[in-house]
Amino acid sequence: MDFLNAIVALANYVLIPGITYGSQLAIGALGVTLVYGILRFSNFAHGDTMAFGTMITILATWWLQSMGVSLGPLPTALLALPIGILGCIVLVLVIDRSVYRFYREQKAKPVILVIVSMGVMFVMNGIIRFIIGPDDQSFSDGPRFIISARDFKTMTGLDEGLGIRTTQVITVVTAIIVVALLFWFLNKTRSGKSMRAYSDNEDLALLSGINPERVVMLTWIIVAALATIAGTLYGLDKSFKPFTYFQLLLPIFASAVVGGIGSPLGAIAGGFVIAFSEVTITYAWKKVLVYLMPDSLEPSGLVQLMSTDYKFAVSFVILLIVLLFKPTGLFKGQSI
Amino acid sequence: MSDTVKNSLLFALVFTLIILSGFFQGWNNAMFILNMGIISAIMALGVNLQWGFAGLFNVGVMGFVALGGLAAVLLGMPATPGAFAAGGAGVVLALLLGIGTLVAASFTYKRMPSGRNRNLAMMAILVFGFFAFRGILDPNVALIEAVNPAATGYLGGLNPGTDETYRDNGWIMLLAWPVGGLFAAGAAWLIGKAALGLRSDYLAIATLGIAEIVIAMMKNEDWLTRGVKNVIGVPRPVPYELDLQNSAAFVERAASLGFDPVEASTLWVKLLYALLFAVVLGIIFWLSQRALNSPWGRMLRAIRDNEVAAEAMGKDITARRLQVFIIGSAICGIAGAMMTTLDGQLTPGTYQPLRFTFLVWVMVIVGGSGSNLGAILGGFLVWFLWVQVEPIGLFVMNILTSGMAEDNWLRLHLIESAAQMRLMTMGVIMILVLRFSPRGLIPEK
Amino acid sequence: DSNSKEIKLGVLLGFTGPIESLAGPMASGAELAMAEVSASGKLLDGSTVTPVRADTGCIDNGLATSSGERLIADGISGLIGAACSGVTGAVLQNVAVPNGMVMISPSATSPGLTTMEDNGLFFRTSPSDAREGEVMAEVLMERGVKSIAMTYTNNDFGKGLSDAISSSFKALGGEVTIVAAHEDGKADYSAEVGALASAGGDILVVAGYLDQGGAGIIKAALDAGAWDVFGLPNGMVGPSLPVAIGPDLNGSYGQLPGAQGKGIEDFGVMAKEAGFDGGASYVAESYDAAALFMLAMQAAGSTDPSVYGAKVMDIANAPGEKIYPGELAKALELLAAGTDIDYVGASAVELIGPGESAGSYRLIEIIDGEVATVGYK
Amino acid sequence: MTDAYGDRGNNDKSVGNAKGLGSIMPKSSGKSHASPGGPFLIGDTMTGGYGKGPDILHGCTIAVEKGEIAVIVGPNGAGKSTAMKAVFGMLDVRSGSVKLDGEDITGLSPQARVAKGMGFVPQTSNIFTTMTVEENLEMGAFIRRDDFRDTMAQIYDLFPILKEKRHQHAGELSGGQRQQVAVGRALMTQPKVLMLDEPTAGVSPIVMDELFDRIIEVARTGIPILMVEQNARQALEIADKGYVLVQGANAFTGTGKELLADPEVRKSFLGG
Amino acid sequence: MIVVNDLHKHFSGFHAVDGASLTIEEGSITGLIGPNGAGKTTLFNVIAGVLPPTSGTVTMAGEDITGLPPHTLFHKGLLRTFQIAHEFHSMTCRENLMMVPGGQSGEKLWNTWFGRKRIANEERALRAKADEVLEFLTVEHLADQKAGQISGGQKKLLELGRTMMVDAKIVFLDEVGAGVNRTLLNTIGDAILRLNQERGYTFVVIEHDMEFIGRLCDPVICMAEGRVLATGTLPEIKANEQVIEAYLGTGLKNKEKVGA
Ligand SMILES: Nc1ncnc2c1ncn2[C@@H]1O[C@H](COP(=O)(O)OP(=O)(O)OP(=O)(O)O)[C@@H](O)[C@H]1O
Ligand SMILES: Nc1ncnc2c1ncn2[C@@H]1O[C@H](COP(=O)(O)OP(=O)(O)OP(=O)(O)O)[C@@H](O)[C@H]1O
Ligand SMILES: CC(C)C[C@H](N)C(=O)O
Ligand SMILES: [Mg+2]
Ligand SMILES: [Mg+2]
Repeated sequence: MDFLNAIVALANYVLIPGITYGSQLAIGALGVTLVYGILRFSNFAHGDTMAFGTMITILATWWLQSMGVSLGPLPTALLALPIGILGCIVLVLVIDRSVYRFYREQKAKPVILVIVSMGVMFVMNGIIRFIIGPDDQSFSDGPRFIISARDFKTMTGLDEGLGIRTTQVITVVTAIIVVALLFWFLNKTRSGKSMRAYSDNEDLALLSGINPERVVMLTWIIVAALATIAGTLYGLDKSFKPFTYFQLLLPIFASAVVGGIGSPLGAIAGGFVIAFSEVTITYAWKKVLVYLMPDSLEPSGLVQLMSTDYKFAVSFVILLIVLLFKPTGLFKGQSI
Repeated sequence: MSDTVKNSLLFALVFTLIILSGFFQGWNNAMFILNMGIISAIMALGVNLQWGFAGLFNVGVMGFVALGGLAAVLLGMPATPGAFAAGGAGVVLALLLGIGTLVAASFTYKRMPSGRNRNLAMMAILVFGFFAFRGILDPNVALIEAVNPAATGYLGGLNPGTDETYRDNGWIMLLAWPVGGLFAAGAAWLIGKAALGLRSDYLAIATLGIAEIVIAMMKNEDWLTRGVKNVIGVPRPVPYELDLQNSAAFVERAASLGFDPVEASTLWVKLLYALLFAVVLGIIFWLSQRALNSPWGRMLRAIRDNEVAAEAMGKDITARRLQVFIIGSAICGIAGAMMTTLDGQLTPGTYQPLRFTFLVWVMVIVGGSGSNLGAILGGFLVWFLWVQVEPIGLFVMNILTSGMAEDNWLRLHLIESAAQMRLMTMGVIMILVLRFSPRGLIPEK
Repeated sequence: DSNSKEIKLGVLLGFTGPIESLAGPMASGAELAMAEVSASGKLLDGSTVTPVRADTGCIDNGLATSSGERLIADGISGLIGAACSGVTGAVLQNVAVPNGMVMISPSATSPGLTTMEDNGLFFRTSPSDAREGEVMAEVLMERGVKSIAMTYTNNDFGKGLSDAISSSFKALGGEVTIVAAHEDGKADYSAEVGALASAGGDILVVAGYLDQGGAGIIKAALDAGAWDVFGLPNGMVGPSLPVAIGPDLNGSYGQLPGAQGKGIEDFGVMAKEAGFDGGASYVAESYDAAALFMLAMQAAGSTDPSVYGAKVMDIANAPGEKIYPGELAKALELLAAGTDIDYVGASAVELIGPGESAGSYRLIEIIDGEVATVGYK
Repeated sequence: MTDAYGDRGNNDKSVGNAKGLGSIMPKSSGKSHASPGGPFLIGDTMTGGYGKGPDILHGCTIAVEKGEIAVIVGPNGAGKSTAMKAVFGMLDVRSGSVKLDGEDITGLSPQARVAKGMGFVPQTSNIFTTMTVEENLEMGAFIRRDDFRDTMAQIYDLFPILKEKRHQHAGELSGGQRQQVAVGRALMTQPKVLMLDEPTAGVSPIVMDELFDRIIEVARTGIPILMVEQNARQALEIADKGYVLVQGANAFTGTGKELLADPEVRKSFLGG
Repeated sequence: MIVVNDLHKHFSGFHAVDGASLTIEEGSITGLIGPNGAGKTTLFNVIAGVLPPTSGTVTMAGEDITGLPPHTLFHKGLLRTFQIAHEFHSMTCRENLMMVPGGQSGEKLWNTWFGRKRIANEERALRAKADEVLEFLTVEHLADQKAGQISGGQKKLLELGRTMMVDAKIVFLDEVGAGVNRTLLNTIGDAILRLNQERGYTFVVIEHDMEFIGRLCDPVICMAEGRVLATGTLPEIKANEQVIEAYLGTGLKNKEKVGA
């Protein structure tokens, strides 16, 4: 019994949150990695792209809700997602046309594009705040839990609860589907291969008859879709606040890099590394140990390696250690 | 138009902007923009040295700036009476123990044959050392933080004065600036040793991470920095406005020049700062300009262009990079110490990557990476915009909406969000500048 | 002074950054008072008062200082702000004191500001968090809470508040199992909740911001089933929290600066008419800050900070006729006539010590998804 | 990645790919129009240069007929590669014209020229280094909608080493192997006309012979071949037509034999 | 001069160099030939310290230099060129050459501030030297051109030019001839001979042009599949059956012309 309690406590406070957060980071990192791999710059506007797509989804959700449409037990937002994706695609394509294309033609250095993407980030940020305001928006409906911690306790009679949210399951399932689709697309389809070819050597891609503008467009479409999905999932699970999406950028970049930037598989792995290092290193093991140790040895302190103040710092240290031993990231980067 | 003419015009333009802001918004404001502009320019020079000339992607500027700020506190503030006695020795012991643990671990790593035993021994040393370190550190830290927590609760600094008199030792801040550079250089040395061998993407993420770690420490190690409770009243190397206002001689002189004593005192103080800062900027600019137009600079550019070939041509790229990384970071540290001096306080919570890392990068790129003059221009211009886009935005909104009714909701919404449009305006300006000079305003030749 | 001139008051708040959602309504509160006074035409022979807004970014000293300088150059006669304690210190030191400008902050509550050297120029219409710590400890004790876990937003406000709460609570014999910081605006709070839950405690006190990390922590704690009841000090109380969290928040309780009675009720109505929420955090305090400026000017008969600064304490405190929101015109008349007033305003202003609010607190509990007032202290 | 060839030194990689972003995209992608007569492919009195820089080509003409091999030789920096790029539309031709099969294609973009059946192997960076050998060949057949497995098999016959390494990243190949991939990629297109910029640079004698053999075979099927060569004597031996370019202008023109026989040409350009 | 002993270099299972042993005599011009992918460039890279060997040793003048970093080897007098040109693309051709010599006093940071005189003198000498080399390579007009904007063959010349900027003991040339005009290549060949005879440089030359090899090299080493297949004078090598089969081939099958 005690053993079970320990396992459940660990799952409830470490495993499940880690997996969910990891998936959220992973889908975000996929978008960053794709832009990096194919368009060749680190896109600082990605967080705000996510926020923009989510905003459209939220507006559509509200509209659907006002029409009385719902998805049964699932959040209505899933129904609104395609609209959000579409809106995001339109915006991103407009921005590419009006901003990025110029630098592409100029063959500007990537770092210029990085800075330009910061400019785009500011602008998108302004648009979002203007339309939906800086406040928190909650747009999830339907039952929040598949099983709540309280129900779990009564069901199993354990002392520890285990809560599983609907959104957590949706997030993980979506992440798996999205990654599988992306893989298939990049490695098996003509368009996917043309994207990789373009990313490798755009002059030569041109000489092979690949239309670079089409590749760029395709990339943005996929990136916008990924961003909207990531943003919406995150918003459903936590809540939507534009500023938070900007803050997500840092862990997302860290995920992309630790996995080997440019590698989709790496983005996934990176997301989980970052998420778990945040959650586990600063975890206070007291709760688990209380169940496992005989009474006489029960810890009096928290048995915490580091205070949570350092969670972000610690995840960066982990990242550094990974890189020192595996200098190309977990998966060899640059090989979309 | 020759380059010199063009560059002079650009600088003239920026200074005209600053002077205009003086006419419209007051000279204090203009002087403040100038002072922060000089500090920004110094930071931009540091980053430009690393990126523009050696291709090192340092996105941890914030951390080095913050370390400079720490130096300002550790030199400028007086020691907290009783704090060292309370737990100082313990903290020192703990730190020594921590260092000892690391040394022992690396010694084991070098001396023992590799294998399971070595790993076990290392683990044992590290785990034991860590817990001993925490065991000694934590209670002593608690003791220090218990000393008058509302006002101090930290060790304080090296200022020889007491709580009442330390402000008289403002000269010590001039020492704090180079010390800030040293702090940053020390951190850069550590990072460089570990991360400069990595591919540069990873240097980027490493620096990003270290900056976060530095800030986390400054926020949470209250015994050293007072953490988020902030250190206020950092002394300054220039006189206080109030003292000037109370000095008869000064008031008289101001009056003879037709100035109101309050305004005269605030302007005079800022002017003194501006002179001090300008001297620092001048020295750093001169040194980097000389260095970069020499075989040393040529070697750096070669390394940036093609590492493999540069190494085959006998250049020790690791050593060179470490050198540049340290120097560039030190410059950021100096600027950080200067900024804390100007602010008069250390507030770790205000260190945000957006403001202290990415904005500096924008300065370098907009100015033209690889060009020192460009970095300086970028520093002034981007800082000016950062401060001025809000009034500009408000102004634009007012004009845009002037046709609408007083209580038109769109008008209200627009004016309401004017402050939030600050970042948007900034973004638009950045995109426009880079659109018309994609390699920066003063591109590398 | 010539007749009917234009008086400018600076409104220096964190319109962007971590409290951007609070700043808008706060400014509206302050501007409401100015509009009231201008409309009355009774201030200093019919002068009008115009607000000049400027942004601090809440956490950007450089920006805040520069905005402050700009306001000074704009010719303001008083400075309402700043909102966040950190930048308030910076503006006070670098702008207000050197320029001799009076500053009244509606919301900077850090205890550190109490002792900062201000040359008598700094006031605040909110109490220091040191006081709130005592109040909260008492509330907890009364409710029979023996042990608490606590998390705070990692800035001087959160740190000061949590220090105050934990030392007061310990002094009353309670146990504090853990005090852990959280950063605002982060994407995920599982790690914090994991550590807090391990430490345990009867309730979780969240000394944060309601639409920042504080809400995130509560959500994560509820999701994990770690706590059902939360302690909500100032910064966490507002209508948006129960909306964001849902029915699970029912039963949580706390307090925030605020007095009962006519003042806040009248203000609520006025704010509603003007189109914003008078009950939101620090909106009442902002109204009062602006009102204090104008009344002090009237009392001193001057807009010179060095002159009217000394009057602020007088008009704010007894003796005198009590003045409520919406009665600024009356107050101006009384002052013109030389009668003493005791400004109560929307937040029951009572300035003590070095010029900060004495601090009466409104005890609240979340009942049926509403912030319900359950008492005062 | 221990890629000795890889450009490890470029630190711009940290924020993006070293090679920079963007393709050669001429501003106007104009139309082609009929212009009957003349050789199958001709770059006629072309003048032009890179970007806003000075002219590199000065009224240079190169042409090739169906089933023929035309070889361009000349000193380094003479503008041979530039002329090829001009014919392919990768740089602005300021005056002069390019005609293909009775059509004036001067205004077309490079992609449009690929669609018209032109194939090109550039002198440098002519393979996709991060893709496998097989994917490189597939990309060569990008515009083909039919089944190209036959062609691929032929190419593997021609360059057996490629078959062996077909799942390896092309960036890990030796210099000569890369050259074979590059030519293979172009052949995959089954172009109407094939342009090769120094296809034999760095390949071993045995492979060079194979390559020339294959080039002759291709030409025999009626596909004209325009190539730049520094292995000029071998190349001119199999050439129907030879051009010697000097400083962007035609210096000598003739059949391969004629040029080989010309003592002046031999001495100055073919190494005696 | 250089002794390579049982050297192996494996890339994730693939044996690019597979037990090569060879000796390069001081003062010789040794030719290194072999089919594409034989491991010649990899061997160079291992000797020059760019790649760490999987196993085996390299000694230079009796000193073990296995695994030393390239910059150390450079100062010991070992120079190399790259098969795929590694120019410093944003620097002018002249600067590309001027940066080569080691131990320039201007490379010390301190001197750049306080030793201007000395630097100026050194620079003048370097500049003259660089111009001389450019002239020799017939590309003096490119001196102020960015190296990223010169033709493929010109980049190869620049590669070679860099080795001429210093007094080397041993120079490894990796296909300097590929893409270089044959007339110019003859001139280069003359220069190599002269450097060898007058200054005593040792050369190791990878080249697929037998004419060039024949004119310069003795001995010639033929590699295949990561091992040394044969060593000898060029005629000896040319007669070797294995070499013919693996490398030289028997000439064009379709000798006759195509056209009408
Ligand atoms: N980084 C690498 N990873 C995997 N295989 C490699 C790598 N580098 C080289 N190889 C392989 O090692 C073999 C030897 O390559 P190397 O470049 O040494 O050949 P080479 O003799 O110089 O040929 P060439 O004459 O064509 O230049 C080749 O088959 C190549 O595919
Ligand atoms: N990207 C470029 N930008 C500017 N000038 C260039 C560029 N590429 C080449 N040039 C210049 O154009 C001239 C012709 O170059 P091109 O590459 O056509 O020569 P080439 O005849 O092919 O020589 P090689 O035999 O060496 O390949 C050279 O003088 C070179 O300096
Ligand atoms: C607006 C408020 C929540 C600010 C907070 N009281 C502080 O001092 O930072
Ligand atoms: Mg060429
Ligand atoms: Mg080779």
